[in-house]
Amino acid sequence: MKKIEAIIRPEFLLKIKKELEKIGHFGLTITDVEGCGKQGGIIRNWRGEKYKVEFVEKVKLEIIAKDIDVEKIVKIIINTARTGEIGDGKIFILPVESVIRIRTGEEGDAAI
Amino acid sequence: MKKIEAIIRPEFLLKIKKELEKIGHFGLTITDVEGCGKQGGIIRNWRGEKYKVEFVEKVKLEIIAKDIDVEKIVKIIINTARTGEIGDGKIFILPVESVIRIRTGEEGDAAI
Amino acid sequence: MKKIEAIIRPEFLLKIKKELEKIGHFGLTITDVEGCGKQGGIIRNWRGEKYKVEFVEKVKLEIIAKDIDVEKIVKIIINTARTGEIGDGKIFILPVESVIRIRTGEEGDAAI
Amino acid sequence: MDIQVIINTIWVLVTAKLVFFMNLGFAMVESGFTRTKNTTNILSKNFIVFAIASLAYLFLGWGLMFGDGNGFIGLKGLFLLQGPDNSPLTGNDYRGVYSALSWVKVPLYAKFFFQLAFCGTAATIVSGAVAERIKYLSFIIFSFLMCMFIYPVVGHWVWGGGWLAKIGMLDFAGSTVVHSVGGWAALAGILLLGPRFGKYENGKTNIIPGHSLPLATIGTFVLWFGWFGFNPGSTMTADPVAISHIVVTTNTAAATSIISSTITSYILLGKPDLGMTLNGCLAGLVAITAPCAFVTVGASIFIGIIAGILVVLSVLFFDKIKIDDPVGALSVHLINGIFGTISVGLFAKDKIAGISTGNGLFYGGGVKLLKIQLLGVVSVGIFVFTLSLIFWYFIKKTIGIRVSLREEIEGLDIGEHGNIAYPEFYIKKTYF
Amino acid sequence: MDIQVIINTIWVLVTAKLVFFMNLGFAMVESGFTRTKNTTNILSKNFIVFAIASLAYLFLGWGLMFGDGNGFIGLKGLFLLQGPDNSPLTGNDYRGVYSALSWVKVPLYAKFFFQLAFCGTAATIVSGAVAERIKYLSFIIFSFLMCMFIYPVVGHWVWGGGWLAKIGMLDFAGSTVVHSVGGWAALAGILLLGPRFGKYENGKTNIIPGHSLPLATIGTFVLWFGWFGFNPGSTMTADPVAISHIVVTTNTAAATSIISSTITSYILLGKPDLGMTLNGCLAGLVAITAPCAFVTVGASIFIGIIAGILVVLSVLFFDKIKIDDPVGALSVHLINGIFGTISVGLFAKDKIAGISTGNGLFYGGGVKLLKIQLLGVVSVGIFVFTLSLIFWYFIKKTIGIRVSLREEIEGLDIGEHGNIAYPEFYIKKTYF
Amino acid sequence: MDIQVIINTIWVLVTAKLVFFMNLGFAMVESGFTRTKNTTNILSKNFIVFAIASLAYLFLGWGLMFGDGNGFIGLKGLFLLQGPDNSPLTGNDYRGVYSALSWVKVPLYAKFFFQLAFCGTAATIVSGAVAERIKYLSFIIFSFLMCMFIYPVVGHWVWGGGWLAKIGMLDFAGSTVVHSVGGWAALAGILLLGPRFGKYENGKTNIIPGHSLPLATIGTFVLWFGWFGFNPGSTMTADPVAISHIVVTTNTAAATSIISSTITSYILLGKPDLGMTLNGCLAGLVAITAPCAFVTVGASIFIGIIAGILVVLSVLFFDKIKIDDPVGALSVHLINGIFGTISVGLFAKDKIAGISTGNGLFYGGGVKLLKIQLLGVVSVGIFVFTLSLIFWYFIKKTIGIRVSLREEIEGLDIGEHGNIAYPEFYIKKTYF
Ligand SMILES: Nc1ncnc2c1ncn2[C@@H]1O[C@H](COP(=O)(O)OP(=O)(O)O)[C@@H](O)[C@H]1O
Ligand SMILES: Nc1ncnc2c1ncn2[C@@H]1O[C@H](COP(=O)(O)OP(=O)(O)O)[C@@H](O)[C@H]1O
Ligand SMILES: Nc1ncnc2c1ncn2[C@@H]1O[C@H](COP(=O)(O)OP(=O)(O)O)[C@@H](O)[C@H]1O
Repeated sequence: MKKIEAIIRPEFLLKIKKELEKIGHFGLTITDVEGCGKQGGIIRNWRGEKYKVEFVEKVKLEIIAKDIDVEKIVKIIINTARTGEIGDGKIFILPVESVIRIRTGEEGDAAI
Repeated sequence: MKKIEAIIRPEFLLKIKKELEKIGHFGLTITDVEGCGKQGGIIRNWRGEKYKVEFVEKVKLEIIAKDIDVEKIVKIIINTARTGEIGDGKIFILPVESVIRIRTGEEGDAAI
Repeated sequence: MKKIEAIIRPEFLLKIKKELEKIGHFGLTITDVEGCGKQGGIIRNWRGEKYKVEFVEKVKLEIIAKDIDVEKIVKIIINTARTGEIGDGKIFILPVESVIRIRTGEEGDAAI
Repeated sequence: MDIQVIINTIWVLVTAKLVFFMNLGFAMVESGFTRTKNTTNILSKNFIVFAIASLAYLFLGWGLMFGDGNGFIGLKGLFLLQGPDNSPLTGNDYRGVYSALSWVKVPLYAKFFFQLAFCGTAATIVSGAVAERIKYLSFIIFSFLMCMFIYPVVGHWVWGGGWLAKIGMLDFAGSTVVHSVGGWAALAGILLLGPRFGKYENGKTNIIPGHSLPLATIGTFVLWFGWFGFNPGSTMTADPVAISHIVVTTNTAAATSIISSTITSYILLGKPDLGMTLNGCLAGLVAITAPCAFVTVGASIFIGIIAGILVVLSVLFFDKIKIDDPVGALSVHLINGIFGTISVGLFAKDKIAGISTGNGLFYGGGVKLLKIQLLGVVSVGIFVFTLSLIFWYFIKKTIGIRVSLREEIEGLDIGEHGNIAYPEFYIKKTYF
Repeated sequence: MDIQVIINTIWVLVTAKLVFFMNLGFAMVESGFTRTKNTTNILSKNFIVFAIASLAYLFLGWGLMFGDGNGFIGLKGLFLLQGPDNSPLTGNDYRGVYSALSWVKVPLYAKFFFQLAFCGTAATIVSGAVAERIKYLSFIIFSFLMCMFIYPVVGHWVWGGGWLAKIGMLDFAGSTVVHSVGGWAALAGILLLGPRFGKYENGKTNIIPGHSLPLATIGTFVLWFGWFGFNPGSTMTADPVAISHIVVTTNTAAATSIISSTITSYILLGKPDLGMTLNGCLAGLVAITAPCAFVTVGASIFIGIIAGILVVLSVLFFDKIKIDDPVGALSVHLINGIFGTISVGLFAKDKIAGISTGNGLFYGGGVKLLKIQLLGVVSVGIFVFTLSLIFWYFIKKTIGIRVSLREEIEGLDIGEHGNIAYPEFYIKKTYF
Repeated sequence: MDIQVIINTIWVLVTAKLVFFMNLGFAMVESGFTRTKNTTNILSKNFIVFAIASLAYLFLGWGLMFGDGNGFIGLKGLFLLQGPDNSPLTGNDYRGVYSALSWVKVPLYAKFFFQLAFCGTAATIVSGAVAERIKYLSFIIFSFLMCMFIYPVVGHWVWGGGWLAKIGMLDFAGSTVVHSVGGWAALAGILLLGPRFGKYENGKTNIIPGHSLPLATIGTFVLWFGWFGFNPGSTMTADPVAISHIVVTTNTAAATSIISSTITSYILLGKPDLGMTLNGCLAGLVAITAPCAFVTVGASIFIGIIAGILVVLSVLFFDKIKIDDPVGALSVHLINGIFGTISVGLFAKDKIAGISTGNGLFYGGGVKLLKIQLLGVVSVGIFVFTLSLIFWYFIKKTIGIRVSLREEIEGLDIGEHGNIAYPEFYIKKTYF
């Protein structure tokens, strides 16, 4: 099992969710995050003056997936969330040692 | 050392914290997240019409624990956060390579 | 590649970011979290009475870094975020299996 | 000075101030009923619109509306209230070019400020209906044109001694003149703008909830409060019996409409919906605006009940036909403006508060008054809708009326103002 | 028409509008002082309650209160203000069944609307005290019964020519009639409802802070503003000396109460607490409500100081005896309503603003007036508390008064309305 | 009683209530324009300040301002309005020690309450300018001193029959007496306090946006509404022509200032900025405050336009010279208070609303009036600024005026009040 963490633009979240549903994957957890990277901050106005907000709003998607699904899911994210402009975000894959479903106590792949 | 990530119903957070304190574990970090899975979204009303909110509010608990404590902690979470209804959430266990306490610079188990 | 997760006091975030920029590291993701540990909660007032807030507001910094950068980054965080008082926070290092840049599809160190 | 002039002036100015205060009410209802990403934009529109109205009505609007002229427009004293006028003298002593209001015993500027507050209301109604996608500048231009031409012309017909006044149309405080006019102008705007991105997708309607019920509630209370200026103030004379009567009919219609809209939403949704309760209150107030001085308190009970049901069904109806009105302005102001105007023809009771009107259908007066009211509704509707379409179209073809899709998704606050309303709060991202 | 009638009517209506506006104040204080998960519910209650009051008071309340009758209730002209009444004629010219207000030189509907605004206030007080656990429908039913029976009967006793009026009880603007009545009804409700889940756990009190101090501050300012209608308006006559006097006593008591409550909270907590400053303001206003026309400005200074101390101690006291009042309504309205009524017996100075009252204890009048005031406080307390208990009990046994525990934990907004107040904001989860 | 007294009293009290209500406006503008971490503190300051003003002005301020005395201060009837005074009698019938207001036909307490509301406004202006770093107690003490000494003395000069009144300085509703006085006192405070931590760093200005545009918009609308009490109420007499005139000049200047500030910000930033639109509205209102009764509606158009441009440039200027004014109070109240006072010397038209003033420069009156106005501006400026500096300095050297750096970073809400404004919302952390 792997944990896929994707930092994406917020507006693509719903589309990704729908694409994942199509391949039968339903479980995911999202967190509001802010990030910085190549993409600089955003310029805003305030009572006559401009200022820069250093961090850009992103959404973090966390998906625990069976090893064999990882590639498919990554592909879906890349295809759906890419605009080609700086700030599209990144995907990280981390190893997971075990997964437990609280409701039933099931463990491993069955719990995903 | 392991990282225990538990996605739970928000209302159980305080109980879990108290149970963990009983076994002498105090350190934890929580994040507000939203999730989807088997549990469908929530139906709400708005000016005469119904709509579905796709994501359900959950809390993510992150606990870094010594290897020998992991099982105890997982058990506590399962026992405290289980209602038996869909949406109870999941626990993921990830490997951790090292832990450092910023205040003292201590590393490893001593830093937990 | 490693994932560095640091739980820090919010007021140090901007300083850390600037220090990291000095060594040429720009990418990071932040999340608002709350934590508990050695640091007790905070006492507040409400209409004539005192109460305790169990969780203290912290910021979680997530940085994916090449193996060789990890030590430098950790040092910067420790040096910048330490006050010596309880509540300075912790750093966790987790293994990462792969990293992908959504915009280009680049993988591995190139994507960081 | 004549003591009656002093008292009337106080009454007219105090009620005008309450009507002015309704701008705050509209700003809060409309921002509460829309999304955070467009809050700065809506506040900006609802704030600047009274400034725009003040200038447009001062420069020309007042003159077109109350200047002596023909049945269709005023022709004298058009600009900047410059016509001769010796108010507060009245009757035979009056010398001036604003004779339609020569019966009102207050100075000219008091008349002007009171009428300006009404003009501003008509303009602010449009703001909510076209929210979350219209360009700021385009809204400003339309508002200016509306306050300078559209509203004053209709106002002339009904209140300025024009042709509808002459055939006996009754619209005491403006169910038609203010609310329907605002509603028709809004409808024309919505049709040319189209729905918000994501609202109607593949035959499905996505509900887009507003971001703050406390703001919407503040707004509705302020509007209800302001209506106690709007309706009784429209006497423009401190007539104790009339103003007391109007206060009670106004409040009673609001009360029954609140209850009936709440029950209707309860039946439809299984739960009582605060958004509908608030819209219900406004619906009752709009509906009682035309008849408030012409009907009994008993009749106001029924007018309110009907208004409350109408507004709920109307909101659902507009969504069904894919007319995207984020705040329910059409259901509140257009539909209930029409209903209120018609209800005069149904419920009017001669001299109930001292004003002679003849009886409506339900009081044995036959359909005479009803027909006149219907004629008023239809002719105003055609005129305002057509002229508004032309104005909107003209704006669309020149500077455009709709922001870019990218701007709409990111929010108009950033795109139009470079600003966000709540920079320190974590806001959930919306996906359309 | 008699110029005095015109002026009085303007005064009565303008002040009545300010009292109406207090509904916004209550809605904001009460939602600001409670949690986000119940905000829609509280707004809904505080919004609909004036509609309920409008209907209940119109249908029967007014008649019971002001209809001619015996010392306990009105018996004539009970329903829908249908009794004969030739207001604004007064004195010997008056012909009608509402003779308790026959001295007021305004039309009947002006009297009605003014009194209705007061009735609505009494009902809205209950809303905050029972907040965060009561069923929406049960609150609506109780409010209806309260405005139809409880409030009007007490009102009849004191203001409608009933037995307390006859023995000389003085309650100028309603410390007892409005505020204590609301307070007693709320206390009965709290006792039958029990505390909110999690408030008192294993002998420990969990403090549950409100979600928005800006809303609470808006509310308190609006209430303070509204009180400038409430107290001076209760003259129901534009008597320049009296109304000027009342405005100043009212404001002064509010000011000293703000200071004394802030200092008291500072002493207790080590820091000045805004929540207590706000409650202190309301406490001073409630306390000065009965005596505002009967005491000197100097006395109002002391009444305010005492009110501000009382409210802080009272909040702590109710928490100690596990009476869970989320917004401090009992401390503000009940305790200070009682104190204000009693203070008339202590501080009254004959004819200070033109009304003959006799002197209170501190001005050499002995305990005569004080005893009457106490009798009023006690008898109203017993009556309202008992009848409210019965009504609440009856509702509890039929449709129930408390939402399910699950609903309470999730929030009444979802459970009762299927709605949330701030759908786009991230809200911290509460664990009780 | 004299009917004119009754009517005047109603007018004075109703407008005074509107001015009182401006406290809500200031509280919302100032909290909306600052950060969440200091919201409780700002609300606390703006709430308690009217209580402080009420007591300071009652105890001594009124007497210093309106008591008979010399050209510089009142000397009779100083404390607690205890001087003999037989208002509402006027002219030859007047017997008393407050003869500067003996022409006003209302009871003493009505005069007092109206003037108190103005005094409170001057004090509340300071709150925003010193926000986010001042100690709560220090602000309270300064406000007390200001309402007891600084404001009343200037008030005596201009409105209390003092030396500026005698040489003919004209300040109808207080561009100088209220707004500039508030502004100068604020400037002195800012200079002794220094800028907020992080505002000016290494020669760079960090912009610190306010936390809620809806609150700021509520506040500005409430202030605009309140100004319809502030300016026309300053007649203190229900003179129909004058009050109607003033309402229109006031509104027109606000309208043009809104437009000109919006356009100016649009030119500078490339986008129209709501914060500047709101400040622009207030700027226009402040500027028209002195001349509202002395200039034509046409002139008010120009006064508004200039005010709107001035306020934008002034905000930028103060930031450039590192004077940190979180809400723009100096630009609105000080700069435009000065401009408004001077504009009387430029635009005054004799008897335009019935008051004889002589003509200003642009109406052929030469520079006579202009010079007097300038003298007034300068002398008030020197007096208020110096005395305020002394008071602030005295407070600084005793209890201190600034919170600790740690407290400032964490927020004054926690440090000063142990409270936060929005305990359930996730708030973004600020790093300075
Ligand atoms: N090394 C990193 N560690 C953690 N998060 C990162 C890292 N690099 C980028 N991110 C996240 O990805 C987002 C997008 O990265 P950015 O460099 O702006 O654009 P792009 O991914 O198109 O190169 C950032 O806002 C940040 O949240
Ligand atoms: N594969 C997954 N990856 C990440 N998060 C998941 C995954 N599956 C479930 N979750 C999280 O767990 C929560 C509960 O899951 P759900 O399937 O609704 O109920 P249950 O755990 O009872 O089967 C979800 O809301 C989501 O936050
Ligand atoms: N075992 C742990 N697992 C997860 N987070 C932890 C753990 N221990 C500490 N933390 C996080 O680190 C923060 C600081 O820890 P704390 O014990 O209060 O102070 P210190 O790090 O100075 O010893 C906590 O608020 C919490 O967010």
